[in-house]
Amino acid sequence: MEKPEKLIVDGKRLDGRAPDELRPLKIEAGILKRADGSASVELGANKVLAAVYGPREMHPRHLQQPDTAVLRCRYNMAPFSVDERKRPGPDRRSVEISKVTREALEPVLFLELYPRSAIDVFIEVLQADAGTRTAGITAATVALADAGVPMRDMISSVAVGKIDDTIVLDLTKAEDNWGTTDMPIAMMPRKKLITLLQMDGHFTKEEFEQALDLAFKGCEQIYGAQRQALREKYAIKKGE
Amino acid sequence: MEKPEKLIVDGKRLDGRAPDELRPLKIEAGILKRADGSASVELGANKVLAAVYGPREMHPRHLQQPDTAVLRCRYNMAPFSVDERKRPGPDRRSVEISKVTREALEPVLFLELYPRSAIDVFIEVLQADAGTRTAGITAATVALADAGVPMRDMISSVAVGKIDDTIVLDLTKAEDNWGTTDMPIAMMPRKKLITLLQMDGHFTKEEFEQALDLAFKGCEQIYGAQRQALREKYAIKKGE
Amino acid sequence: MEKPEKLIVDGKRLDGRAPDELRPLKIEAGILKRADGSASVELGANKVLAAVYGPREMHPRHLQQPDTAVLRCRYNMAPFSVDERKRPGPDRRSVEISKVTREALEPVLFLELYPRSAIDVFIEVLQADAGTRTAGITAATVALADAGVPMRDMISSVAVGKIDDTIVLDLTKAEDNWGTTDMPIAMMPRKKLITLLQMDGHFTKEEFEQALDLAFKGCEQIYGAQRQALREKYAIKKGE
Amino acid sequence: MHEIVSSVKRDYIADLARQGKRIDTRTLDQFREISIEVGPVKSAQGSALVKIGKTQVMAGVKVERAEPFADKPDSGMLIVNAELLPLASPTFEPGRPGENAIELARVVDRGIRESDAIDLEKLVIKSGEDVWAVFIDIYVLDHDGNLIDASALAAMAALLNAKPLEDEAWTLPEFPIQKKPVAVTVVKINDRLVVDPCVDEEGVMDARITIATIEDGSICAMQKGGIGCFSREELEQAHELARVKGAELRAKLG
Amino acid sequence: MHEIVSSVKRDYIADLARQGKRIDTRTLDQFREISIEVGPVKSAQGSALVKIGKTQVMAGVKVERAEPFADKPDSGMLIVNAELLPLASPTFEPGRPGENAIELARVVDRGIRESDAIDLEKLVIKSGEDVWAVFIDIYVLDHDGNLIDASALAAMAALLNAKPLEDEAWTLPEFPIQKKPVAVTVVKINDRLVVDPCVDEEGVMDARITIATIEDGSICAMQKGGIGCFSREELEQAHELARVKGAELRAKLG
Amino acid sequence: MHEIVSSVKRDYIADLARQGKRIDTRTLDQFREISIEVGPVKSAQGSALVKIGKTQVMAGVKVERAEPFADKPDSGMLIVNAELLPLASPTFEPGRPGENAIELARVVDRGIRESDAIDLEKLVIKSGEDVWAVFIDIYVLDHDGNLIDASALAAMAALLNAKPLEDEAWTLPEFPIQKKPVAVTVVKINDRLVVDPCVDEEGVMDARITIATIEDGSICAMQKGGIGCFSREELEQAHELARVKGAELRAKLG
Repeated sequence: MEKPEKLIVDGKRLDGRAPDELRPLKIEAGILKRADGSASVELGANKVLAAVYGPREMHPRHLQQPDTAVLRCRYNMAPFSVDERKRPGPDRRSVEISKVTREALEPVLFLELYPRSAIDVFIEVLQADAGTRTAGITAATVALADAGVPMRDMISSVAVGKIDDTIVLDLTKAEDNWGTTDMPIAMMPRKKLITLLQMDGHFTKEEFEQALDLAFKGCEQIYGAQRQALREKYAIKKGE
Repeated sequence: MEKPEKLIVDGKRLDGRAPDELRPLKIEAGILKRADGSASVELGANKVLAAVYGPREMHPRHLQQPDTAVLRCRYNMAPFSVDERKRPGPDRRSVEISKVTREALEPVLFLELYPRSAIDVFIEVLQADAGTRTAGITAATVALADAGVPMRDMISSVAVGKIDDTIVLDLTKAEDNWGTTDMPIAMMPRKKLITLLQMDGHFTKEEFEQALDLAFKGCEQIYGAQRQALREKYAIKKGE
Repeated sequence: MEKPEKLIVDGKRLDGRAPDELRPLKIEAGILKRADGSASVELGANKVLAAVYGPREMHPRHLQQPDTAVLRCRYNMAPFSVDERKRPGPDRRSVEISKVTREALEPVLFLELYPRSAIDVFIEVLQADAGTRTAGITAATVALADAGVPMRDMISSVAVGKIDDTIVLDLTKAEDNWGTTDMPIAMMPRKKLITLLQMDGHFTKEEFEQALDLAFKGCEQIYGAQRQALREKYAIKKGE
Repeated sequence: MHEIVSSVKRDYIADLARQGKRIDTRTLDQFREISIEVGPVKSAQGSALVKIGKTQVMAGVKVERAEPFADKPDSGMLIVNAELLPLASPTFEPGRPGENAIELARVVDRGIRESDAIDLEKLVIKSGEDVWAVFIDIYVLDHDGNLIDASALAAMAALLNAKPLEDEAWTLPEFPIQKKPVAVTVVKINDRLVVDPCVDEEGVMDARITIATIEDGSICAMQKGGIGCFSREELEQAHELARVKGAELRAKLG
Repeated sequence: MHEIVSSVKRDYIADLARQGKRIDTRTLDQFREISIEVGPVKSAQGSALVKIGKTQVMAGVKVERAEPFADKPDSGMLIVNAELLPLASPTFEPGRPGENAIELARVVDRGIRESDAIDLEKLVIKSGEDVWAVFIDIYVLDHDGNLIDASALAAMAALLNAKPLEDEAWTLPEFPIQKKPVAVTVVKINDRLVVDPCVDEEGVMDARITIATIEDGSICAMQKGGIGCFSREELEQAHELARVKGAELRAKLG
Repeated sequence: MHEIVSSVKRDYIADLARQGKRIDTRTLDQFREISIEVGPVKSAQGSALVKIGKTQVMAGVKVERAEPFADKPDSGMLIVNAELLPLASPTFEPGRPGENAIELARVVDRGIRESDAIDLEKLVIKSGEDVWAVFIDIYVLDHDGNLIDASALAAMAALLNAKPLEDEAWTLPEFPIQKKPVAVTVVKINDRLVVDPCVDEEGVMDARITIATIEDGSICAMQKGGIGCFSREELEQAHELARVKGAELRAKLG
């Protein structure tokens, strides 16, 4: 695909969205049998699964912490999730994303309730189109709730960025590649506290503030969809 | 070496054998000093060593099983055992063969007699000409007996296959490469119970049954040679 | 750089030194804050750091020895320390050097005083010009002293070799590449006991003895510089 | 791959088997419900999501140009990889594929390779220099038993779903699929042969035998697993089960 | 990367922060003494040793010919690697870079890459075939906190120190450096924002945010770390600190 | 590589050494019985099985075409690899070569390389592009001590056994062997120097020195090992032992 001349024409993006518009979003909770909690997120062409195991006994034992559970996160991409087949196994990018994902989720967990335990969060990207780390955090939060892990608040996550000098919500891969700036963000939607923030590209002070505005708005929508997914799961269960 | 027009001419195979004939076979027990038990098998151009250590204390400790010994098998090829030098270390093929070797041997062992222990079987292929996994199992069984590990029965192992639409015993590398089907098999020769079976290629129902007939016959011969090797070792020891 | 016709002209080496002359040597003790002991050695164009941690609790625990401390040494080269960027991580050469370094240092330590402990010696080569393993041992000894680890004697280390049929002290990289023989050596300077000796190239019996003469002389000088570095550190500390 | 089952449940499953019954009311020769979703992943040339009961396996096909093996200059390449994802079972751990994942991949590989399911000779761009390599990545998402059959089915469904590449070197009108091998795994529980084991049944079984067959019922690959053994008669019964059940599975491939 | 601090010290540091004070008498927005030695390593094309207080980080630049990435035929390559050497801290262990070293390298990389600090297009020898790859190796020698800022500063100083290669394919008169990005890390301790944390302060902090800026004060990269969180106001304050302190650091680059 | 010996046996061996005696009745300067079987492995270009007492080491030589090192365009390549197989000793574990295996390979390599035992310049097919790489794989089958001497002897015997390749690019009538280096290891037990230690003697020794010599008795490689030390006089005695015993070993190479 060649770089298009413009990424925004007549106020519309390549896929027809307005700058402040999210891609179609579908969240489902409790989709896996074996996991203690699970969720899937489809955001545009992204397909992401998350599963939670735990709190469970920590292995290997020497990693046990006497006064707290340990949260472990693994973000991983399927070999077929991207255009050129990705070799299986962690690369530097996925190691970093796993780390910031853990740091994005940990602030809402009560790990001190489960000494010597592990809580494992596994995120699998099945199909990728930019925004997989934020979709993964969004899915992981629903999976944690589905697993019954107590939380202070949810974590909702989305990316904002700059393309053609416009601040936009929820970049596609084309927008990420040819745009100027990408800023993934995660926050507690009720307390408005930011638990993940990364950014690369270029922002003036004003643009940064505009981007934060849009991120807050986007996370609000994500939060709504997360709650809806959990309500549906719960309703079905009650109706069973 | 070019593919020959036919693999069987006038009822004889490339190396002059009849379809149901084994290659020259030589088994020796107790050939290594340090191992608790050992054996060598030469089958045609194959040269395989097996050594047994144990029952011994299991390391690392977290792999100990409170109610049973653990059998561990490693099948490995010497870099110089094949035409093109093989890079040292396990590859996917040797990992799979190590697994099926363990599953072929374990049914005759009384692992529950040795809780918290390990029994280690190491198989080294020094020279390879097809049939190394079955030669390895045959050698490992003699090495287990040499180590004094109690067994319900022996395990005898050989491959059968199909070349030029004929079912044959004990394929050479040339026959394996240019033939249709290879079926390694291992069994308890007294109880006629099959503990290893793999196959790739093509068999009709009738061919499969013919192949099993031939495999039973071949394992009978292998079994005789295994017992002979142990008798010789024992006789020498008594005569020493 | 092309190979020069001669490595010694009019009794002088390429860098103007006499055959029995050391390169300019600078040793500093206590240059790192976090390490328990540390030292830097500059020998000609070599820049080497050494740090000591311990005696400290051994991790992982299963490596603890009930009746002695364990000395662990790691020799490592910075990617930018050599002409062609070195890939990070241990290679076979550095594994071997780490081993002989440990064996060179251990004879002067009282490891039995610290059961279940580890003493870790980390050597980093920042800039390399032949002789880095001996410079590393020289630095490590000063770092051990700086850490207050009790020692029977110091260890002083230097290389000798043969270039243009002449036995010389302290080879440069050019001399090592184009010369005949390289012999790194380490010894207790007071007791005259040799704790490291490696050699490759060619020595007659007489040359070997000449080389040992020169090595003893060179180590004497190294020893003087080691003591001076520790005196300076101590004097500064007292004056602080 | 086989998980620990409590001794009470173990005895219960074994007793049921002796009576020809199973914990989920199936007959011994009955599969759970099977669904095949084709093309769920657009970033792959072909993909499929197979569910057998609660077991979920996804397979994706990617095609890349590669240099052929020196001894096979006139053949495309087939590479099968399997990941037992840690989200699929509490017993799966992150890291490089272990012996269970390797065996799974190799058994699926042999079924496809030995039946000539793909006409690899058609995947040559330039003899000895440039061929197409077909990667099949098997992604186990939820492990409720019988991963081999589910994986083989997903792999074959993904191949059948695979679309020609948009690449000027790709000259075939379609993916050159010429056979539909299908794997059926039979396990032995308390001396009874059972198809399509769930994860608890796998925890109880003595041994398993996987038999891959093609359209005419002939065998293209076999693999015994587990620490038990089979008599000759049991093997022959297992083959008959594999032939019959294989035809049922193949029908689902369309 | 964050080390354990005794609970007494933890309380002491937190109390001080609330009063706007620090254990080493600095103000909350004050860096420790900074020194930059350029060119200490002659075997590198460029090198620098940066000290911020007792923290010491060396960076070395090496340049090698390489084949460009298929999707970037007209661009040289930038590879940043960081080693948390075991001599630098009792908590660093030998072995392959862990998540902290990888994050450190990637944050430094993004600051340089996203600001276009190096004009990578000038590093093309032949489009699509042959380009210069710039390796920046970050070597952490002594860890007394704030490794990201020290590493980013060392990397930039090493780049500015880098000399043209003596190689006939190298036709540039000098290294094509066009921007000077600088990273400033702000940590939150007891709800106060603090710059240039020492290692004990890092052990007490709730979270950190690193903001890399260029000459005009605009942002080229950010990275939040730690298991705490930031309010919007705190982020805006942190950006102001990064702008002001970044200008001070940039001035040291000469 | 050195195994734990009970303290009773330790004292016994040390006491014997002081009296000039050994547990197996040898004199201090006496090797165990040595046998060399050449050509046991037909899949190698050259091979040998060396037994020194109960110690068994196999070496295999393989030759492959390769690109030469950039700084040695006119030289073939020598690669020595050693495996301490887990079947050879209860203390050897499966896995990648550890420091003992690496040291063993490198010491054997240096003896061969530094004596110019192989005329590597004759192994060039096309300068800077195409050369022969000689792989020597050392396979330790049974470890009853003195692995270095046995391995060096096996490697040299395998090289002498190596036959010209059947390959059109191989134009030499025979393998270009021009020297026969031989390694002799001398260990120090209770201040006495001892050759050819068995495994129990290695468990008791203070230190070892390996000296590789060529035909004229001059030294081509040395390596001290172990955590003890040597005086200058001991080194000179060890060299004399290595010269005399080396000639005996070399005679066995034929």
